[in-house]
Amino acid sequence: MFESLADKVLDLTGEVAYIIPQAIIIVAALLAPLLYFLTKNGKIPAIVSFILAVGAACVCLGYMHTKTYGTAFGLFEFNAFSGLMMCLFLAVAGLTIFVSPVHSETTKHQGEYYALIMAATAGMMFAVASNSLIGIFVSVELVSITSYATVALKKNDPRASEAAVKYLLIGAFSTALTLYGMSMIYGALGTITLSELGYRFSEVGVNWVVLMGSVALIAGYGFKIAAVPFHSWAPDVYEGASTPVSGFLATASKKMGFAVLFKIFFALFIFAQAIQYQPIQYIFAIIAAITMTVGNMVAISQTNIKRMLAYSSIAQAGYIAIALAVMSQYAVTGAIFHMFTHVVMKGGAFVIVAALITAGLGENISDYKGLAKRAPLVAAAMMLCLFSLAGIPPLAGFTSKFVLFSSAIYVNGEVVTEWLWLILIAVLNSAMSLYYYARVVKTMYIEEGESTEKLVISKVFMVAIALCVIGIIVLGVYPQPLLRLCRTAAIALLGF
Amino acid sequence: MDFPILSILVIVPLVGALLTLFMGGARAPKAKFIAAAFSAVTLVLAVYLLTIKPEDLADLTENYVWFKVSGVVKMNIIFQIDGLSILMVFLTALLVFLVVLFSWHEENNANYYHSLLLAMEVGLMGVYMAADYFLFYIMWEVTLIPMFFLISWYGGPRRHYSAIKFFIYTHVASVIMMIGIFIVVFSAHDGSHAVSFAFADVAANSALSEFMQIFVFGLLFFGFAVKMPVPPFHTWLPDAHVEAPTGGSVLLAGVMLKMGSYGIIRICLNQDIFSLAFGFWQPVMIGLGLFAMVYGAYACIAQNDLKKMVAYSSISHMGMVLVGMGCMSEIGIQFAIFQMFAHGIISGVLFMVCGIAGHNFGTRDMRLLGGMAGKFPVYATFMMFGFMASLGLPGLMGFIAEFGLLYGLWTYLAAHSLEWLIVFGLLDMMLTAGYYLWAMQKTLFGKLTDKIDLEHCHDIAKNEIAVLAVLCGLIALFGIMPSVAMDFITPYSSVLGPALEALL
Amino acid sequence: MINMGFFLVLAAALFAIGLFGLLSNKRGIVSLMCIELMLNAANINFVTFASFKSDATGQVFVIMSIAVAAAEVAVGIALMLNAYKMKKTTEVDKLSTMRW
Amino acid sequence: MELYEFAWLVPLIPCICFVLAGFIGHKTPQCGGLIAIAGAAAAFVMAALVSYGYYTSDLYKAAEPFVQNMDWLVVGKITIQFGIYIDTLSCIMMLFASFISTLIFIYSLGYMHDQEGRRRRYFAEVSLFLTGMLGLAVSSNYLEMFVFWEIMGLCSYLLIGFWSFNHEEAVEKSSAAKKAFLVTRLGDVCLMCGLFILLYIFGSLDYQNIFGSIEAHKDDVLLPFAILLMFGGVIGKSAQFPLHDWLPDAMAGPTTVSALIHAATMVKAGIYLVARSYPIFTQCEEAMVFVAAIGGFTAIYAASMALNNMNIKRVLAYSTLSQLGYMVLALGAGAYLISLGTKNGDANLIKLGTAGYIAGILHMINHAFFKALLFLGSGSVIHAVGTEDMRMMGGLRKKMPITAYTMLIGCFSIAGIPIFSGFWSKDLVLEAAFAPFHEGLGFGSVFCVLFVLGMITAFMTAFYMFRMWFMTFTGEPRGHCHGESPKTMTFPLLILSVFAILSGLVIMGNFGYYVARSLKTSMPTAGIFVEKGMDVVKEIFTTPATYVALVLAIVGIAIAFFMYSKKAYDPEKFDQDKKPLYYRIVAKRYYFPEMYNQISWKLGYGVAKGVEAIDKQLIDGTVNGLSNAVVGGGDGLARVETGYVRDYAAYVALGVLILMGIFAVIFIYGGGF
Repeated sequence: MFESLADKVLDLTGEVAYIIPQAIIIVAALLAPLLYFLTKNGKIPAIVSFILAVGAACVCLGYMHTKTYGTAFGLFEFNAFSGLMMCLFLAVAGLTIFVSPVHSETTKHQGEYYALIMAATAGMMFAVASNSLIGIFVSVELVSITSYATVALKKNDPRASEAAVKYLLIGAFSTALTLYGMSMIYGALGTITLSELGYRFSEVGVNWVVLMGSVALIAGYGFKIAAVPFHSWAPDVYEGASTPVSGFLATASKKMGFAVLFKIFFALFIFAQAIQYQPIQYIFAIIAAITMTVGNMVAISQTNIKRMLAYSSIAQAGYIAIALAVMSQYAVTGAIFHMFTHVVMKGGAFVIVAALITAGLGENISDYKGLAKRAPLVAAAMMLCLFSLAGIPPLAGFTSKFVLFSSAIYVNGEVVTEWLWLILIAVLNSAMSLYYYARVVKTMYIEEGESTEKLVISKVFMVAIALCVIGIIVLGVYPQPLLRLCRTAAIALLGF
Repeated sequence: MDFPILSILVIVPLVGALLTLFMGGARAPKAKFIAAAFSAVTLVLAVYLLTIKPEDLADLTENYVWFKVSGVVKMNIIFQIDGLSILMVFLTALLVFLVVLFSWHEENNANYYHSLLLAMEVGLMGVYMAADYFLFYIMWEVTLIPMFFLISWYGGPRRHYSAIKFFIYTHVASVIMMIGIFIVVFSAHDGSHAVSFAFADVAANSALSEFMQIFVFGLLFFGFAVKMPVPPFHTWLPDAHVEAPTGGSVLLAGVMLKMGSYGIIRICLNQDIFSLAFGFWQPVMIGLGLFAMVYGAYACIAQNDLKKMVAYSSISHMGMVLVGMGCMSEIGIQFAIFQMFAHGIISGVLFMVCGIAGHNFGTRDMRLLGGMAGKFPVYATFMMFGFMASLGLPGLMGFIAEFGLLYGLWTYLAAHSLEWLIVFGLLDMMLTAGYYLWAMQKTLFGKLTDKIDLEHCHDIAKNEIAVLAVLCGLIALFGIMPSVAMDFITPYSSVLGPALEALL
Repeated sequence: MINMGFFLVLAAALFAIGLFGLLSNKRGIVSLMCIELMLNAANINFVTFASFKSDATGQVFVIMSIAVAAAEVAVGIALMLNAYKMKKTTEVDKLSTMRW
Repeated sequence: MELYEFAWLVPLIPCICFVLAGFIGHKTPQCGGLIAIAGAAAAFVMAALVSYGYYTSDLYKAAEPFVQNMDWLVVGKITIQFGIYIDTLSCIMMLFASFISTLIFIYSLGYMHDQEGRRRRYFAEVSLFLTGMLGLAVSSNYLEMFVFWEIMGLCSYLLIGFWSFNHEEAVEKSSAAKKAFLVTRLGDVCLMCGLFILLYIFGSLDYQNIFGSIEAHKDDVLLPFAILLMFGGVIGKSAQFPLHDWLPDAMAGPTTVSALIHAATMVKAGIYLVARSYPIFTQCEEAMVFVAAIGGFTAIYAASMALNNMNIKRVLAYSTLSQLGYMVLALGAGAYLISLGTKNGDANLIKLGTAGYIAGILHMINHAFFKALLFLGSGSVIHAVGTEDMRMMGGLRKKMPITAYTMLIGCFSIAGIPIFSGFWSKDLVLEAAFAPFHEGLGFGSVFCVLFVLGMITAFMTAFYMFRMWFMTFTGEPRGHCHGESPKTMTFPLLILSVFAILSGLVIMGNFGYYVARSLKTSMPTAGIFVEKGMDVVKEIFTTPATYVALVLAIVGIAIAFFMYSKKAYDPEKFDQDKKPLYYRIVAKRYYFPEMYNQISWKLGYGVAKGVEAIDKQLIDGTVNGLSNAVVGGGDGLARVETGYVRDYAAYVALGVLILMGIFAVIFIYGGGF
């Protein structure tokens, strides 16, 4: 059935078919303010956006199921990788939109809010689909600029405006770096098409201009993934932004950064399999190691739950960056898988925080005292999310970390010891992270709070939380379907 | 295989744990009945396993593919049982059941307490029956969380510190073990299909270089050694024990520490994978084991807290297990397993006795106690019985294990012309007797103390007597008729032992 | 003959000036301007390469980036205004309540 | 079915009594006392039947043991058995142990009658003890023997500590019990190590297997170590120097316990082990010199401490030590002689050695009777006067005549007055010690010294025993007295006094042959040869040493009489402030207890404190330090997050610069440009 439908769509639209998911989201972005101004009801644009996001995701899945892969206008490619990543972005966007109408911090400028979220999602989708530097640059800017605005959209909180300014300045600086790096790569290799970069590079040979350009790109997109030392904005922004937005940034925007880094650097160094340039791998490995260490260590000293989650998010970025260092199919499989599990666990954690803020709880960890008595289900869900982030089996975080970490040992079919140090740092970090996660759990479960009155949590939040918890458990216990998709995506990305 | 008894052994406590978990509020007091019922069913099944002939145990193996991603990994759910695991499974089922009975009067969130106990049982059963590295590791970690909550929820005054320390310390060890598992498993892969994590598949294809064998053995050994625990990686244990509730301590010492030694025998002492590493690690294991024995015993002498002393004695006794495993001989393996079993039962008695002291007398500080035997003779009898069993009194279980292990050590030492090292073994026996007798003298004998409020001390309860009597009966039974347990162990040790000996 | 190096050095210098401005200036609006300088430095690079390679791609890229920069500044100024509304200042050093 | 096939019942009956008395004792008359007595008596009857059965069987005629085994424990490839081994030595042990136990249990009815509910514990524990003793006697291998050996140790611990709670001297009593257990444990640990070596050499611990294959392994370098380590166990259990110090302290227990465990039976276990291990011990004559020397030294050393002790039980305890020394001396000398005899093929030496063996066993039996008698007598006295201090006694002869005269018989016996049992065996012991010198063997001079020490000991023994008797029973009464003890207590005294007189006379009959049969059983190739009983007696009365010893004993008695009865020389002089140095040293027990305390305190608690400090400071300190470093480091790193966006930009720029720098370095060193 899917096959014939896809054929019909292709027949009808030609190349445009491959950007239909993005197109749907753009439509949603355009519809949202319109509907809001017409109805003055924030729920309507939310529902429409949500439905359209789900629709777009269905389209993506349908395409992937029918293996309807191709390129639109020679710019935006729909393949297993971009399709899967789009699903991820849409899932995050869907989750964000799902909880925003009932969340207390996102009741300002609702039309713009959904439009911006949708536009950012569209930008991410374009970014993972782009096959040239120009496409990537413009799409990422679309995400960045809309994100700056979304951060500022929080109601009645001076911290939001501060966060937005910080985000803007560092983001714009990164944009400049990125652009400068791209110009150098363009100058050295004479092309901006990803598929040609590798071939050109192998013709030119290892070239300092390309390397310097790479550094600029690492810095520029390192900002997106919040890799140390380009991470400093993240805690402030996550703390200042409204909680669903923080979750959106921490899960989707960061994943887009990774997708883009994968695309560019694999295109440069792996795709053509022409250049074996080890130093770049070590650079990434060092960045990964530092990122996870700094993230985890600083997270320990945090008292604000959102800030703690921000640092934890930085640490998770460090884990995923292992794939950039190892650059193997298995590693990328693990990285993509970890991105998904990160969505459910970190997204889940942010949703829970949002729910609790809506219910009147503060953002400080100490406010969570006795939560297990006040909101037992939410506390249990939070515990699962946190333990999953810490990598305790049999939760999703463990399974994905298991695959991701093992990929550093098992490279291209054989056991290597090259990355053993990295993996050692990673697992020790993982254990270290347990400290602050367990502390929150302890606060919720063991410590007695001042109030024992039950918290009222909106049903919508409960559904969202339940979805995340189900995701955590299912992805942990039965990861097979997703893991297969991830592997297909990794093959599509790497070309082997 | 017509009846999946091994899976059911895992599933029954899991169902029990979930049921009791949701019995909050007014139904909480009834949770103990559920817990007792489910743990009793598990125990019955475990006892049923004991009736099966050792050579037929292999027929019970259950093998399912869990998930498989071609070109990536293949995880299996394989449960199997053999001479190494059957006693541990029995011990787990027994201790959990007895702990439920022992904690019959636990009233603080009783449903969570029982749920955690049963959750522990799930993990422990899984560890002892898993035949797949991934499953093994998952089950290994699953035991952490219930224990973390047992300590931090029901524990003593410094429970937060202890629980976190326990959690992170042992977690660090297990993640390092995980690296070892990665290398072992992936090196056994020929690149053609998905990497299978099953023990058998890995053993069949393993091809590590000598250096890597030694290195990976070390990683795995570290993971297990922390759990056992072997000094200097032991400091989480006394803290955890001191703060843990009695039931938690019993399970911690009785079966959780055994996970470490079990892992060493099951995974490290695998002649198909680490055949070249044994020569390097054997002296290390024996040296560490001897060190642990003497160190633990000395540390016991300096303790004032009864429970802390017993905790350190666990270190000392597990050191003995390590020595046995380090011998890598038939005798060593045989008695290491027996000692695991023996220590599981004996430490159950010891920790229950300490728990009763803390609970009924209000303190476990030996400086405050004294002359309790006159006031609580039944309690004193159990305490003395437990201590005597632990110090290796002939006729009780501990002696058999101690004799066999030290003889195993002797054969190793004699074969390597290191006879004088037996002195440490003998010193440990002396010190063990010393600290137990001293502890008894301080708590049970002498003048009746006036430092505690004797009016409010109450005698040992009926359910506690019943539980202790069962354990003491088993101690005497296996001490007088060790062959009852040995019949399960020898089919395993007589295969593994000679195989290891042949490699050395 | 003016070779490519001159343009590249100009661009680099421009970038460095922009960076210096960003780091040394505490006024938000000026910071935005400095970032514009950096973006333009990259644009000069692109144009130079495009010109010397006789390849239009670089110039396309520049057009795109100018558009992006415009959007960025538009949003940036709006955010500055927002910050001014909330905190009565656009000095970035005063926007430092969130830290550690 | 032959009678001896029921030998397993002998230890089992008291074991059942232990369970019965332990669980339902308080519901039976005498709080389990009757159960225990019935058990002991039944065990004695059973032992007698078994002995009779064995004596009349073909096995005895063929000098073969009766062995019945079942598999007990598999150690690797070795199977350790659990079974019974009946030969004449086991029979003797069973008989006298169960007989004396029966009497002492009866005595306990009277002695312990005021202890009420505690008697249940008492009777259960002594029953368990009897199990241990009888089990030891019938064990068929060393490990099994070790099991019973340790069970006795446990009972000894429990019974010494009978009053270690709910008693005004609870602290001292419990320390004494602990000391007894730990000191004997030190010996046991050595013994266990010896067993490891035996098991390693022989691949078995069965008496039969080891004795059968001793020839093949006699040159094993480890064998002497095994012998010495096993003798370490003997030193601990039989309280030989230097592990003797627990026995005087063990008098903290009830007197019946002292009589049963610390005089008549348990301390004989060590002697039994030496006798049982003769086939092994005779493989190393140097070690046997050591054994004999320890025995001889202990004899005089312990006797010297009895000279000025004022505690009636302590005097008896030192006397026990001293007599145990005699036994070890005899057995050591005997083993030495047999060892050289088999090596040189000298039948005379073997004959002399066998005589030493017989002397040791006979002295063990005689000592059991007369020392039990003495202890029970002292118990009777203590029961009557309520103190153990002899200075508080005196003149009791009139008030408790049975006790007084039965004890006098005991004193005559131990002092070695002819006809009384002690005379025969002591003489044989001294003869055995003298033999190596007489035969001019390698270590003859050592044995000559030991012989002289033995002679002096004989003198001292006579002195301190009669000192005790005179102080207790003659002179002026110095305290109050309840009068003669009840019949349950005097009856055993009477029976035992009969044995104390007569048990030595067995030497005239077939006893030597009967005892040596055990040796012939275990060492069939050694050519054991025993003189006829009457020849031995004739020899005793024709040797000058006998008369010297006799004179010494009489002199000793006379001195005691003049000092303590006639007060011709006032012993109070020693009690002045200016005590002679030697007196003080002896009173301090040669400073041995202090030394032990110091050593065990330093080696035990001192090191333990050090370990504890290392544990807390170094090891746990490292762990906590690491975690503090991480937490502190996190705090520090968090400070980098200043909140100033310009700093953030600076970090980005710095990051870029560093990355560029790294690349530049790599690039330049990698041969770029």
